[in-house]
Amino acid sequence: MDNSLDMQFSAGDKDLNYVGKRTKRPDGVDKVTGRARFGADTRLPGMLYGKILRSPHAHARIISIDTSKAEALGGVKAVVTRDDFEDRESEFVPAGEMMVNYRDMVRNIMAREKVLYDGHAVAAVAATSVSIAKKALKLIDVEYEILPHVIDVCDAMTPDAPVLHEDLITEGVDPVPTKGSNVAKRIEFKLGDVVKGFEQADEILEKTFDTKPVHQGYIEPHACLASCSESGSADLWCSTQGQYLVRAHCAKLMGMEISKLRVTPSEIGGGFGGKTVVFLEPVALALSRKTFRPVKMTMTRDEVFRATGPTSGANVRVKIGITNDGKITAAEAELKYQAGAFQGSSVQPGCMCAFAPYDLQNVDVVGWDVLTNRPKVAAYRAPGAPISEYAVECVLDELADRIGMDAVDLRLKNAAKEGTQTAYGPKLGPVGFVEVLQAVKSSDHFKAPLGANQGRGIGVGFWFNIGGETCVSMSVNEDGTLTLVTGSPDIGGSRASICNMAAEELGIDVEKINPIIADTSSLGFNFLSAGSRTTFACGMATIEAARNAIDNMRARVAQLWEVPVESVIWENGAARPASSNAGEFDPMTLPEIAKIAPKTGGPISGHAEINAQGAGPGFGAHMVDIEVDRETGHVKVLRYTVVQDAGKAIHPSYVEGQYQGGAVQCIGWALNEEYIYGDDGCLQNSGFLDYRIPLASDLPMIETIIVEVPNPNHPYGVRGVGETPIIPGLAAISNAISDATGLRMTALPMSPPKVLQALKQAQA
Amino acid sequence: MSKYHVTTTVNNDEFEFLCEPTQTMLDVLRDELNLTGSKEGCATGDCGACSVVMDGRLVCSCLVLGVEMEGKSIETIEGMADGDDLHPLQQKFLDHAALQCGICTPGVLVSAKALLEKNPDPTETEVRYWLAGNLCRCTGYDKIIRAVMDAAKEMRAA
Amino acid sequence: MQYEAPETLAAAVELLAGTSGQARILAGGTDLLVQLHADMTDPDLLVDIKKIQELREITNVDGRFTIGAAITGAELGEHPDVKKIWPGVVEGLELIGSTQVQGRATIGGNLCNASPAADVVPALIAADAIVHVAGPAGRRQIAVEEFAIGPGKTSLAKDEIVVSLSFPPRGERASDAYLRFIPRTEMDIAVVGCGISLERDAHGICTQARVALGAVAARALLVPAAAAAIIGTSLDAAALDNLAAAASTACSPIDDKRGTIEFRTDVAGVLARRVAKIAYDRAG
Amino acid sequence: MVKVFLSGTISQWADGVTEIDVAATSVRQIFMHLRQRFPKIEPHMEDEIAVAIDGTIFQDAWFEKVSEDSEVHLLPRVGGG
Repeated sequence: MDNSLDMQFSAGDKDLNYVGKRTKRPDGVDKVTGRARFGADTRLPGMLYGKILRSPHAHARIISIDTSKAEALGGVKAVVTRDDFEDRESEFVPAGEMMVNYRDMVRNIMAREKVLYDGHAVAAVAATSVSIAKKALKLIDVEYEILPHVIDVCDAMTPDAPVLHEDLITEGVDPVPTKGSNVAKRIEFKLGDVVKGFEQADEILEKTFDTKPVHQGYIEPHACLASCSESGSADLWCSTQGQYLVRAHCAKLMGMEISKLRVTPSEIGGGFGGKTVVFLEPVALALSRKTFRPVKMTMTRDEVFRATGPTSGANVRVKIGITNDGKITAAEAELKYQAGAFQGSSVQPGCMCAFAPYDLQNVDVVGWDVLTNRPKVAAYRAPGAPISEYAVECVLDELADRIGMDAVDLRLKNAAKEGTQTAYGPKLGPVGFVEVLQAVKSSDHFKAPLGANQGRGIGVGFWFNIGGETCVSMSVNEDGTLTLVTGSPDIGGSRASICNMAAEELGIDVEKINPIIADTSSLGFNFLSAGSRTTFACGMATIEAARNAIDNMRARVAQLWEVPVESVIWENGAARPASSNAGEFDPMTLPEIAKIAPKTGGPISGHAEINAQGAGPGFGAHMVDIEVDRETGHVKVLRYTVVQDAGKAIHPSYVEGQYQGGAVQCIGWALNEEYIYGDDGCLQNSGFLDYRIPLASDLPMIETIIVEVPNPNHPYGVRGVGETPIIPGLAAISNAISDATGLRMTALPMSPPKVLQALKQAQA
Repeated sequence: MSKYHVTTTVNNDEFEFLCEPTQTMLDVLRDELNLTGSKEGCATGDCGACSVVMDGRLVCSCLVLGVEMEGKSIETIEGMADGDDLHPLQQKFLDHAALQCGICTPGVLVSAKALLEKNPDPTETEVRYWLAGNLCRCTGYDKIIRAVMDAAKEMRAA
Repeated sequence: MQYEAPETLAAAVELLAGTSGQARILAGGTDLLVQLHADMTDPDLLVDIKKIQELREITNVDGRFTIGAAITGAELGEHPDVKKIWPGVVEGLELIGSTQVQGRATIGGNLCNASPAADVVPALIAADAIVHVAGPAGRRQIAVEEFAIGPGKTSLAKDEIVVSLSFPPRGERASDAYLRFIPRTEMDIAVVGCGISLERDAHGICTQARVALGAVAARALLVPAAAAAIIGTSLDAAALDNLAAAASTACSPIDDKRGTIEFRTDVAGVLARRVAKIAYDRAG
Repeated sequence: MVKVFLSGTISQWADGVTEIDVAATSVRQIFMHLRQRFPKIEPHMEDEIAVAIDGTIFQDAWFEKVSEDSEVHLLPRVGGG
């Protein structure tokens, strides 16, 4: 790690001009005028339209695929199937949430031996119009041998369950199984001795919870445009959280050299982790390579639900022991997460986060990664964490009740703090969890009265946050403006935050900085915009690039003044003599230096290529008031407050935006969202009508409290803020329902039929 | 499939185009007229990202056929600003950070404008119900509602 | 696919009668375009009926309202008089979809779609509305509760068109109401719907009532037993209990992605109670 | 000698060992030692292991210095949405 960056916040209460200010976002005007170009907004001359034929079965062997009639249809220019994608060795590479395996990826983008879920791609067509492409799909004959399927995670673990991959041998169990199963992996994280810990407990509570797969629900469907040239090079435009990962995956799947594939990210219409993997992109490239014409592909909403990556559904057992004065003595959990049709669920981070908010001596968490006939899961904000932390927070709430302790006090008593030994590995550095809980207690919301049938609940959440590989380049233009080139797609307003940091460093008006997000050929590698890394890591690189540009300018001025470079300092956007000893010189502003750049050595720029380390963990708490309609089971959210440690809010509006958006995704996940499958293993609610994401009319305002306990590893103290807000709400809402009704719902979503049924059972 | 000749007005400009009878107004706006500000989020009328005003009525352009545009007057997001003068709603969306990814923004703005033309002084509840057909997954709606209320206030004062 | 937008009813009927292929009528299109998009229908002929004047009118002759089949939810809601006399019918139509959908979805379309969960239909049944139909043989009338014969199926012939809906005249102390249960606050299909129209006398006794339920059977139901439970009462607790019980008893729903049999049966009773109270208060 | 703790999955790849002493001055030297001692860890070495040194997490940090009094934890790498 490059620790040469000064930790500015610790320099005292230095006045900040842009960091922490609500500046205008650079891409704002284009987005309110309809000018911004998203994934489906790009066209090229001679463009063809690609469409995918998808499996109507949950599990079937492909006997044959006959594309001859489709190929004969006028206007059809190419058809691709499994035969057009070379098989790949089993090889795991990092791709955001978890490792991905190219052997699996090539099968996910186009089914090979079998179709493994409803919606699995089987063939694709490129034609001169969408309607011809759709007609051609109907002319493709696929002969299937239908196989039994399995949808539920616990069913998939039984010995007689239909097996998706006969050669999948469970990892991490002893002895090594001799037969394939749906269980890809067992993992375990331990600390201390839980048996002893439970012996010390006065109260022990064990409960099992179920959650359903939910989708990120970004409003923009996946879209791309691929153009292959006869030279062997290709251009790809797409909506993605990481153009460099798209390049890596596509180059691998297409057998291309990395330098020959240029990927340009469009504006991205929401991702939340779901746009960290490739679906259409390799297919569009394959179709374009067959025709040497540009091929545009867009998914319908139905395809997005059926064939991209929702998050896992899961079964989670949690057992916690506490003393009568509220000290947790032992904590145990078993997590069974659906991976979908290929291994690689988020069970590992789920295990690592489960008890991470607490300072515990005895922990044992076991996780299982389980395959089912569903689409392969992808990340969804803090992948894995909401599920395990939901179960833990529900059990803790009940334990607080049992010992007659306030739920926040119980959490405060056990809160993780600097020096806490985590079960997942390290001791924590400075974290703001205690401050978050104290802010909850001192909020108006915490003290507000409740009416009949109303309840209040709280839940907390932890996420690691990450750094990672990042490049930034910055040109000082001849008129004194700046062009800032980053490689991190902006999924929530990060450009504004990054410009704030650049302006702060350079001491210039933030509106003189114009940021662009580069294609893969214009800037070095950048990891995904994921894991709450963008403002942290891209910010760090931006600061370093700005300081690099400043050093260049200082050197030019030092030459001009004929003094050593150390005698020139940079302050408020100008080079100045370090002291009167350095000589009497008028300050030179950035535009003045830029103007004479040709005479002083040529163009001026700054750049940074880093692998950002030292991300600061994020802790948050949600508090929610709800009202239950006891006759219908309907739950109305009345009031909602998010409290979270941001480290430092570089742009408070967009920090609040992350908190509010995450909270509402929690509300959806907790109350109504779920993948609903029929007995045939097919998804029944692949649209926004019956996949019920929250509406404006369902919600109150979402109050926010930004706590700032700086991350010592970032110059301004930034922690990531995007992931944590999706964790605490699931339990907060469950706890609120419990407060209102005395009932503990143990399955998500807590939809009206389930709540009403529970109310009736309690009455009976 | 034989095509239909349609004459229509979009943002006060007259257009003529040919379209297949199955093409929707959204397809036509985006693919034939190159007005890509209206977005396709679902194509089933459930998300509102394609909202436009047709003869004074707010509609989802994905639920109108291109052939039905004949003789109609359509307003899209591209017609909302007056030159470089943003509409107060557009300005308030920027001031309040009422957008994150921005994909739902054109539809939300078109809907909100239609609301304020009908009801210049809506309550928070009225704004929330009017915009129920405009899905946003990033913001939790909070800042959107605040921006609309604030724009309404400013427009009333003007 | 051929698209036609005739300006007379006769021309529309002629088009329908004259085609050998599959024809679909396009009104608001909020269901039809979704079906086209999903390849659930592939008609040879599309007849857009929105240019036919009679289908676009609301008339009031001596207190008898007639609403053209192509009147949208937004238009009905803006009509100065209908909402006063038939608030339940208006709220049924206005609950369909978003503001955007309201600008397009029509009263005739919701009826002809023949969904068991159609929102306006229970309100129309409660209102004792008559469906006016035109075909090659002339016009005929159908009681609204007889119009749908099953999910997606109507009693219309292939070449018939719904022209309008007409409503009986109302007494002074009469009103109606419609409520549905949905998991969210908007944008959902009714899990249960209930429309009740009633009349009360000067003493607050309910003298006439019609109770209809949606989404609890293969088509919207008229439930005379539920009406009987409140006729002759002032909607006291016992009457409401009887009403709820009768409503629940009438249900023969299915388990599906939107609700369970048990939930629908329970909530039908709950809604009937709530709707009756609203209609009763409005009538007073 | 540097005390190195192996958590969860990492320890599973290291025959269940949770704590070892390694003579090393950099993360890379620790990794080289682990490779030799636990062949099962090899396929995961490149991309799946992060290092925490005195509480600060490094996703990649071959050249990061460690000393006798460093507390080093190896843990699975995490990504995110």
